[in-house]
Amino acid sequence: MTAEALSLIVFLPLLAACVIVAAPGLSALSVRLGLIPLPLLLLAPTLEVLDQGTYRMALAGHNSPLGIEWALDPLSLLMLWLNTGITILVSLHASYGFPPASEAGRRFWPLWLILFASMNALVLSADLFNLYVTLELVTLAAIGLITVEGKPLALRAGMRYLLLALLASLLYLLGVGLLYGQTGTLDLYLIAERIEISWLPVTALSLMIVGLLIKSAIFPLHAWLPAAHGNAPGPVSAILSAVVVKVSVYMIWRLWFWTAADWDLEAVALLLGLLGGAAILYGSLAALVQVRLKMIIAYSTVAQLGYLLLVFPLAGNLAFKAAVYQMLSHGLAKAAMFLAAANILHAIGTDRLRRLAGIDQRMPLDVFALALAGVSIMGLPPSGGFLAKWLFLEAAWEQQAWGWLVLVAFGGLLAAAYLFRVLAVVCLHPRRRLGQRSRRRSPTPASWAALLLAIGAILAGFFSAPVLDLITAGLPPGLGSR
Amino acid sequence: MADLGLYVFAAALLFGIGVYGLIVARHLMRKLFAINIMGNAIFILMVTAARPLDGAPDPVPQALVLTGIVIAVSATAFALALMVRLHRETGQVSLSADNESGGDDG
Amino acid sequence: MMALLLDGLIVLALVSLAVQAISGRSLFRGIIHFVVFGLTMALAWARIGAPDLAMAEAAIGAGLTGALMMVAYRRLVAQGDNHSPRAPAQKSRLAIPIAVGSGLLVGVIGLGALLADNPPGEAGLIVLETLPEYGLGNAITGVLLLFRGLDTLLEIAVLLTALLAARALAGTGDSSATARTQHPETPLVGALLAVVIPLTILVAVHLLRAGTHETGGAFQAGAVLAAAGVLLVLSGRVSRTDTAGPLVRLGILAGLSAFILIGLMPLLYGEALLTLPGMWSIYLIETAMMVSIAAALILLFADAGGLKRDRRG
Amino acid sequence: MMDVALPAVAVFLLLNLVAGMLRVYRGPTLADRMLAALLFSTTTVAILLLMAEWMAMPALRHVALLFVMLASILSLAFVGLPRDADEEDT
Repeated sequence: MTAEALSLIVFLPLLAACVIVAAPGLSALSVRLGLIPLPLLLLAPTLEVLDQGTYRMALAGHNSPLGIEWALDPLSLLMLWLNTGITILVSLHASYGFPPASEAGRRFWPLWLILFASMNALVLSADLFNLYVTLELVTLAAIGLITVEGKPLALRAGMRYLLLALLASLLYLLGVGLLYGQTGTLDLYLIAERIEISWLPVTALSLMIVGLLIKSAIFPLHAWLPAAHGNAPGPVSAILSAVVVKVSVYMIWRLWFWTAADWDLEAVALLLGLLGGAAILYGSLAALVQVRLKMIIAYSTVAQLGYLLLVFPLAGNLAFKAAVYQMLSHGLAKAAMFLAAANILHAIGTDRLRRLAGIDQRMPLDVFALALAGVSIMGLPPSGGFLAKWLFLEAAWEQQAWGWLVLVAFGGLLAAAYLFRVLAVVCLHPRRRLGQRSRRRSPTPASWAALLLAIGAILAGFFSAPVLDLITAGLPPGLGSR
Repeated sequence: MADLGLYVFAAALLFGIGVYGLIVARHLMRKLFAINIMGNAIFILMVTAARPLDGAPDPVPQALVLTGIVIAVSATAFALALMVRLHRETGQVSLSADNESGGDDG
Repeated sequence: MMALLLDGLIVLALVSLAVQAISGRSLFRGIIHFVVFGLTMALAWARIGAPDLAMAEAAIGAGLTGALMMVAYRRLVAQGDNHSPRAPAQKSRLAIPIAVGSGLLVGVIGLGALLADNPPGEAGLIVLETLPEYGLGNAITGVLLLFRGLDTLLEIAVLLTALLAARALAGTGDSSATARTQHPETPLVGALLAVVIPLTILVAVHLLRAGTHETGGAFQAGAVLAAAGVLLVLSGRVSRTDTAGPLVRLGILAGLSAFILIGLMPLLYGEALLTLPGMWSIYLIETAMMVSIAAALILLFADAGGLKRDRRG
Repeated sequence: MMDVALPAVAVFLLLNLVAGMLRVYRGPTLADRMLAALLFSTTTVAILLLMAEWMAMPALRHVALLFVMLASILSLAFVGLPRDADEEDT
């Protein structure tokens, strides 16, 4: 069952994309067929993981020194759910901006489905080179979606993203080649067993991590992100911030905590943590001075991604749980924010902050979604973001790492500052007139998609126990005891 | 088979040239030359990093490089299309212009 | 001694061509240098002992990338890009130190890996050991289709994605892209085509067939086929349309969908995903991939949604 | 004997290639460059065939075959290029 389900999770969206290209008349149907069955398909793997812990399948019947294996453990299962859940809700929104039967929709949906499938394939893969191929597919599909409307700002942002992404892939690829030369395999778990630590594998690992840091836009390699995420079409911004940048962080975690589990690299861990800290500070401060709503949200992503790196210096049970939880709750909240911003942009015609005064009366659902998601980003109780940050604080407290503790707390304050700035403008200016700009209305389901995601981010604070249990079950080797 | 050390040397030089080009070149097409040249350098290293089998290079890295070449041409083709469109919209073939956060219609 | 001289010359050519491509004055020359760089790179692969890579590099890395670059250059010129031939270089004092540093780093890593006393790659040994069981002679085709099929499948998806993304770019916006130059019928071109096109198809099929037991394979064959298509487009025998006809759509999708469907089949009778059920499936997938690669590359070259035969042809 | 003669001829052909490169570099007209580029592919085919013999690697003959096919196509692609863009640099 599990093998069939996992195969379809990757191939069904790909086939749906093929059908749209082959028979545009069937596009509405195939979009549905490529997305809606996915949560059902995920049930079998979920039961398998709850029951057995880890599930591995050798593709084409060739296992690991040579063949490609898929490995499903609790962490990859959570990533699959994150990707599926957010993609489906964002798709609901996108089906209004890009109706499947329209000309724009026929350009949009194949790329969207390929992006979805490739992220599923990436999360499952346990093979370093296969990860490279999936990551390229993710990147190309993502950039294709950024530029799909052909707006000059998006084109330029996409071009910059593409050049940096190509550079990043090359660094990663060089590392893969070196590790193959050292170990004669590409399986990331097998490499962990075989490798003897010396300067060469450490260099290979560093190259791969630098490449992935570029792809996940970690400060100071973040330069491409705000423009790309801030200028892409709304649903695309949502998926980029919520999932696409996360999958490369996921790859860093895999490499660090599994492949390089036994290596003693404290200095590098500290460096990565410092980069994360710098990202939190820089991203938040930059978000404070932006004039456009989508750019604020994009810089907020730069900041929130920083938390995901704190897991390296704080390495331990609690910090890992915190980081995974941050990944999930930030995904939900950020997708909600971008969708709400897209609705506002659609209705008002601009997302310049000073022209958004008083829209809470006209677009209550969207503003509510924005506020709810903001609660989670700021880390206020009872949201999922609160829980993640609380776990970080607890981890720092336990290790008496006061610097990190202050940083996490201060990051929350900064997030509150830039988000309250938005909410203040939106809600507290009853006297400004809206004038002639109130032309269009977003369709209600598009607002509901944003609201559902935001509610999800809040609910993540209440129903955390099963997810945390799952993360605990899937802790990397060596971290469980600490 | 040839002296692989010489080709490793070539790869190092090519990578350096590519990095230089990527930083210095303005025109996007030249940046693409640079990235492709760097890619070739890395492909050479991938093949030379594995011990040869039976006097020929290990087939696995060769297959990986073959995949890498096809991916490189796909990415290059898309980048070229993007460059042409960017030029049509803005009249520019470089990324040096700023004000990315501006623009009313986002 | 002579061998060393030969290798030295190849390396020298590679390096000087790379420098020329990046820093030469005119962009057009840069493209020529880049193409010749790719051809020289093919010689290098031949010397390293990787004929499959030599072929792929010549066909895809140099030939088709070069053709794509030239046609992009032509579009830039048609759109009135007049500063490109002399685009000034950005001034950066850090460029040379960074370039030298990264070159050194790569050199040290490469030499370290070359001199490291590793055991031969276990994956490679398994390939050579198990390959005869499948009746395949070419280890690389074996790795690409039998042992690591998912890589190849996703790689076709990458090509398709690049095509779709590029098409989305061309599809929006104004109609200037549809304006085409006229192709006056010239006697020489017609005669050349009459010889070259059948030959190319013959060579492509030969390379495809050869891929199972010696050098060759779907990618190389697809590139040759694409070259024939490029020729037809250039000579105006085939003209571009905005939307693809059913045949072209089938061509684009054949590789990916055939691979996925055949790859899913084993699940029906309880075998592992992507287990290929026999030689027939290898031939089928390779043929479909060849067609898809050719179709995608031709459409990318022509910047077209579809193709149709011109009445004159 | 053949072990020296074949690479020697290959080296000679490579030197030819370098001379051709100079022509690509100096032009002055598009046609000169195009002819030089054509010379490349012809010479490369010869080198590959020599290598196939000398390195005992018959697969390289396939590569040479592919080169021949591509040469004709590249030359046509050159012909299709616009004239106004590049002729001013001599």
